[in-house]
Amino acid sequence: MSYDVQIDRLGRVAVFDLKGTADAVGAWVKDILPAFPVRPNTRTEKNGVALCYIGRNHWLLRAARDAEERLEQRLKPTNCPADISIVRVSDTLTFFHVTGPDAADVMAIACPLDLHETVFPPDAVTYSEFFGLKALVTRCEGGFECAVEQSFGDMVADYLARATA
Amino acid sequence: MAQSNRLAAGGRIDRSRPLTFRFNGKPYQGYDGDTLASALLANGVRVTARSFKYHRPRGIVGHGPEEPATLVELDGEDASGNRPATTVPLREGLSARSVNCWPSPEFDLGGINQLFSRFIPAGFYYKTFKWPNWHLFEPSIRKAAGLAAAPKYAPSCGYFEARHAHTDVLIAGAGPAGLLAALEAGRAGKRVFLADEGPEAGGGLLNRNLTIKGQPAMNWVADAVAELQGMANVTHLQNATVWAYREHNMLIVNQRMPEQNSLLERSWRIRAAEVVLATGATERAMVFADNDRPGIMLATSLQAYVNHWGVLPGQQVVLFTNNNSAYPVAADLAGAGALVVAILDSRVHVPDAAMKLVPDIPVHAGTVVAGVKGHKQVRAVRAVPLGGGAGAWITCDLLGHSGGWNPTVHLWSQSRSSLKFDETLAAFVPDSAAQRCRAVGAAAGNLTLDQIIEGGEDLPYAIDPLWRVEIADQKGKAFLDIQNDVTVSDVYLALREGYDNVEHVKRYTTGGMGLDQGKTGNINIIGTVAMQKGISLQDVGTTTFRSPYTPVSFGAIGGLREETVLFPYRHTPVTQWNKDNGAVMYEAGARWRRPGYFPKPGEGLQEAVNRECRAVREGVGVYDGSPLGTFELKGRDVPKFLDFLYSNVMSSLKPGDGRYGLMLSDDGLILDDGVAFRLDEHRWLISTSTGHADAVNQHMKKLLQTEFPGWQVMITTVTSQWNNATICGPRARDVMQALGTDINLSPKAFPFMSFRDGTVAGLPARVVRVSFTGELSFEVNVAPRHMATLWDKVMEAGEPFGILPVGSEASHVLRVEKGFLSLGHEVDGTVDAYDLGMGWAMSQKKPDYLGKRSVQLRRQSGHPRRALVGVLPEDPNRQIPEGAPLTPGGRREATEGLITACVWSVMNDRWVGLALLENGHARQGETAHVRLKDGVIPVRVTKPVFHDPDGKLLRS
Amino acid sequence: MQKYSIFSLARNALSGHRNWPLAWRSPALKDRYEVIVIGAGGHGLATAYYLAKEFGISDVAVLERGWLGGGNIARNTVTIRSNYMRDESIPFYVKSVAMYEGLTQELNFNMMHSKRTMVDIVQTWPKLRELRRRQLVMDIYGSTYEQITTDEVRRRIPALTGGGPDARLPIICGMVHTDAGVNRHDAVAWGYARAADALGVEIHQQTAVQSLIRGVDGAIAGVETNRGTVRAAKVVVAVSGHTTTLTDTVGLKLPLRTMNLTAFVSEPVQPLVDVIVNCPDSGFYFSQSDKGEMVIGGAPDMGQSFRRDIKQHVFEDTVTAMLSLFPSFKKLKLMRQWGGHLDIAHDASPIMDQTDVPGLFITAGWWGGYKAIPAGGLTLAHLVAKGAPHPLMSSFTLDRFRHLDFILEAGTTTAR
Amino acid sequence: MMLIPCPFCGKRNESEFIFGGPVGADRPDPNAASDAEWVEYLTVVPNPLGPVQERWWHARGCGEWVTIWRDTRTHDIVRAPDGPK
Repeated sequence: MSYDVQIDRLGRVAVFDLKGTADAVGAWVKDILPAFPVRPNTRTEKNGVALCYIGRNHWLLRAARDAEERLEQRLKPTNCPADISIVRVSDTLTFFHVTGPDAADVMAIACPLDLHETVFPPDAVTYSEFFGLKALVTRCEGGFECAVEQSFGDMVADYLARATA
Repeated sequence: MAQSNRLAAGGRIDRSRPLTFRFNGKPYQGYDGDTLASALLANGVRVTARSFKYHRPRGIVGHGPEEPATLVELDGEDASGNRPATTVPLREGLSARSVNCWPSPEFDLGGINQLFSRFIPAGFYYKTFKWPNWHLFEPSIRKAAGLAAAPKYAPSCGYFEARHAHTDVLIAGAGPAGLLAALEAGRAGKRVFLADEGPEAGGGLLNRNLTIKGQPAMNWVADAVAELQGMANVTHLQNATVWAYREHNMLIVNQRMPEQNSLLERSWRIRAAEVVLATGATERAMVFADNDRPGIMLATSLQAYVNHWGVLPGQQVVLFTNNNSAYPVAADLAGAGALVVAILDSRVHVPDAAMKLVPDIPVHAGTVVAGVKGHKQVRAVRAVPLGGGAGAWITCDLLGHSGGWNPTVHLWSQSRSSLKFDETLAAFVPDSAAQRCRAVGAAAGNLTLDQIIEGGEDLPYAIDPLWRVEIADQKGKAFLDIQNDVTVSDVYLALREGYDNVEHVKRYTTGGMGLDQGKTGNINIIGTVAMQKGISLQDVGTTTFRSPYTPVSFGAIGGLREETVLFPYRHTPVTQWNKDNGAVMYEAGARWRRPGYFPKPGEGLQEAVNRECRAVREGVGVYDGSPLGTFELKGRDVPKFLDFLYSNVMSSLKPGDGRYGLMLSDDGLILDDGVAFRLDEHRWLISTSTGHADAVNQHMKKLLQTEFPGWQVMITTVTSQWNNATICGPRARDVMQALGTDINLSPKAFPFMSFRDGTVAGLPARVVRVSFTGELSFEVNVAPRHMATLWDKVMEAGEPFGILPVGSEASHVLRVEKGFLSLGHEVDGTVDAYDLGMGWAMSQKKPDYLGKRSVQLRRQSGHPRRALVGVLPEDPNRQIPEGAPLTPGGRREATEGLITACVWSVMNDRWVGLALLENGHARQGETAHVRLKDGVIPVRVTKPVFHDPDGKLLRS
Repeated sequence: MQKYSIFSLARNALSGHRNWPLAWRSPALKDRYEVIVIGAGGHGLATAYYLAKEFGISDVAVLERGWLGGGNIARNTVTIRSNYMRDESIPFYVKSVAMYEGLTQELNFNMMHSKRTMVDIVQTWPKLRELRRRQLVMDIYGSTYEQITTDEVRRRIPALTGGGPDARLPIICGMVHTDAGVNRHDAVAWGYARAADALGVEIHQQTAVQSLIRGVDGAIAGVETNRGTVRAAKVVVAVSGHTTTLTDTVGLKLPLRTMNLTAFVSEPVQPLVDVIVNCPDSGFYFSQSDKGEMVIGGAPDMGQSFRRDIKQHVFEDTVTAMLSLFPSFKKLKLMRQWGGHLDIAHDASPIMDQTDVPGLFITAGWWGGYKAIPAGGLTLAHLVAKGAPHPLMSSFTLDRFRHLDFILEAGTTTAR
Repeated sequence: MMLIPCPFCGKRNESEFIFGGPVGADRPDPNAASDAEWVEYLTVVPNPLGPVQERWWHARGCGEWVTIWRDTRTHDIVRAPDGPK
């Protein structure tokens, strides 16, 4: 490897798509959520559940896969009121970890974002491009986490391999 | 292999590391730190090239990217063409050839062109080669043109990379001005990106003996580089050319020889908050008769070879200048042991400061060079008083000339910032900036070191422009563009014929259109035009500076982004199963790869497709319908939104029910078709065709955010949250039973166009009764995590019923037999729902929906419409090519329709087709004619359905 | 008009080429003409030439704000072809291609027309279906289009080593359009200018039209320029991207947008590819110039633009697509790149018509208008002279928009 | 490659966006508008040598439809919307 990085393709992660105003969503499931992030493209976390503010009136709830059923029961997507939308989207995303000393170099090949820590702090999370695909980008221990549409997973794995080969 | 012209000492080369290389087959030796040019000069090689048009012998003229004369082609692993010898770093084993001559520059057969050169002035080819036609001449012209050979292979090892970067300050050029700017910004804690095209920082200081505060200037450079090295916020690259300045302060850098050995070149896309252009200045040539002879070089380049590379290219030197910069050159050459015979200065008064530098060298003021002796090597130059006269021949083996300096404004100009002509500097300099950028140092017109850095010691510039030498009896070609062989008389000819705009001159003579983009000569063309037309250079103006500043390999520009990034690919959980079972995979729209058909060993397409079709019609088949676009819509206003979005009414749907519908664009074209289901009061699920999923998503979001921001509709894309296996055929219900499900499958409890949630084969599933084949179908939707399992269980449960996987080819046949619409086939932008016999989908009840008014308007025009019909070739075994035109009587006339699809129908045991035919609805039963190149196919016009016309089966 | 030939060249050589006459005059600007043509680009000059040549109208002034031949004709990829899909389009382009082939002789100016055929590289089945459809309609109008195997494609284009069976988009086959060719764009402008001038047409450079003038009757009356008012009862707007800039001055509303299209050339190399290579599925096309440069075009930029610049990501997409099919070009070098703006109609087909302002004619919406210059000039001259559309262009009028009867061509070379 | 100001995400590369077309006239009442008015609404957009109002969809971003004013001569973005409250 000409770059000193580690590429990991994660197994399934529990992800729920939340839409509606913070008040409306909070009114339905406040108790199980971390505090709502205030700044766009940031996230908050509470006992293993991360709440990402990734669009106008749009949040992603991210947790370990084993939390999926528990969260689903609490969120009750099919019963929630008309003014909010909750959809389980765990299967729609494939997650990758790019970690190691050269992680930033590899990211610079795939992603146009300025990921300098002064601009992209630890609590940052945002959609951007990754090898030209829409991707959810955030920081993780020792590097970066990127999630792409599940059906593109093989392609991205292939490209990460090329970029670091 | 003595390096006859190598000085005993000096230069920034490593004499402990000799390198051997080959030039035009001959072996030579140089040192690490040499360029190919400096090594050739060290070895006394004078004729290094032949010119483009006249094939005149040429030598090395410059010392950097401005080099107009000597282009070489590298052999072997690093094969590449048209490289200025002055920019090729010497390596052990390097092998280079002159381009554009055969067999060698010393003896070039193309030199014959010189004999009839007078017959091929500028633009000559516009006036001849016309009869009988251009083809007769093109092959030989094409052979003669073109410099190096085209590359034959991609690099066999190593790769290119392109990456993004972001910086507060991007500085182009690491000369004194650039280093100063970098230090200032770096010390202020800004993120700095400093890129310089050379192998070593220092810019012009590398070539000259200048001092700063009494110390050698290169000491200051070393200190600056060291300090920058220590700053974490500074990225300093050498061998990195800033070649493009784009909109919004994005600049592109090409980095050669990056730290990683497997990496050939790296392309940086840099977004800079601020840009500092410290790109220096380029010395320009003097224009006089035979100014292209080998041994005639730019003055400062001579100085560079002495100081930078420890090479003295000749022994007896004459210098010709119109400004002060030749005087330090003379001093350095003399210091290196050369005999400087004379300095010919076109200025009438030479400043004392300059004279002081050369006490022992004869200086002839108000004197110009008006002729050269020597063909492959300058032997003497003719010195003539500015006003004319006999003059005298001065023997020499080297002529250094300086026509003054051009600030290197290429990037400045690329940024769309303006230039102005500065009369004192006699050069175009940066004027007002169009983006957040500024020029500093020589690039800004500060041509001497004292203007750039405090304590810098330098001569004043003091130029008195001379755009060309005009001496009545001057003989020989005076070159304005050495690379493209453009002479003063070519420009005169262009002006004489009325090509008098500088752009006309450039195009008619090709001046400035070479690889060097006329870095040393363009200004003289502009000056010549100005003098000839009696206007100022400002009014003549420059031609546009275009990227790249210097040529860049396409490999670096493409980087790692190979076609898969351009055309991503998508997999479903069944993709691997498909491949394992011999599927032929196709592109299926929206980047999905899907099985076209599943041939058995030795089986062709048609047999396989027939087998799959028969299974669906007579038994059961299954296909992976996962790629269909799927969206969940939520909110109180979804019903009215869908009523606006679709041409038919959706709001009346009851929970659990679905309806097929059409989406139109507001100008009345068909955007997509699909099915909408009402999950409950406020939750809906809509499906779109695979290929249009993204477009429909964009369309819906745009409407909601820009037209109806108040409406409460929330859209979530769930295409990849639901995969499905669609089981279709008369035995589909049996297979469902065999799979085991808690859903009551009876037609009454679970009718067509409805869905049920439950479990299938023990997996949580949503089963939908839609049909794209015309047969009883169950679309079993599960989460992708369960898809592979479901698929295996379906194949297992279906086995007793002879279930087969169905590819897109068979699906195509099945939908054609039913006359079901396919956007790619029947919808080509000319038809509407009525033409397709789907008038029922155009709601009359709704006062307004997308496309309604436009469809009405279009139909009012009374122009004949093409309608969807079925066609049966009179010969049942005659296939009709899809897309074939229908013309009246099959005659050679304007078309009246086309065949949109034609398939072998296993149910009808014949070819059947669909067509769009003018006034087709009224022509059923008639005969229409398909016109092919080799004949006419009569077809009977029918209704567009060939199987189960009443749709009993799909409802069964 | 001085006859150009090998003999005149030799004769002039003996006098040091000092006796060549002006290619065109620089006459004084009159205050009235029968017809004013705005824009000395390809279409403007051709229209002026045919007005004089075919319809005896030589009291024509061509007003050019810059230098003649400086419009899009100065910066395009000179692809001349007639492989379109619709009955409305094909015969027009067939005529234009035929006229180009005779232009060198007609104008006595070497256009260096090289009928070297175009090969479409087909990489998807829907594209093949579309091209096959074109093939049979084109045949009705005598335009050639033949399908060839992938092996044959590779035989004709040895440098095409990508697109193999394992590629993302494997090559399926090729389509050969033997009528296609390239020529020298400057020569087309200069040849028309010189010939029009010889017939009495006046070409006025550095004459910028600032606005159009309507008479009391509402009809066109002339133009305001930086050199004063010039009157004419017939004014032709042939200014590509700037059409609406001018028609806005009389409150006309046209279904036109101005977009930027870029192209680039490689360093000159020895002859390598002798056909025009078009890759509609990958989104690029190129041919090798007589000087040896690969002249490469790609997709247009998104959004309206008059900036004439390069969008790095669009450019990189084109390069990437090219390298996928021509991997050896990784070692080839980019020498020069540029952008040019052109206007595109709502349905992406051209508009040649008299507008709602009587006497005001436009030729616009040319999306790859270079190939259309001869037929465009001839048919527009017909319209201007006779007041009725030429049969070859009767579908390209504004009338089609009144009932949204679009002419939808999948015919642009860069459709991706 | 422009930098387009997304009200939610801030300035982002043009390549994250999909062009949504210039902003034309408001959609007239299809049951009231004349044929000519309807056709003009559908086919005619402002094409100025200067600032034009246009839409970009932040497709590879937060999904916002952004409406900006951009100068067609320079590509400078001369007016852009604010972010969420």
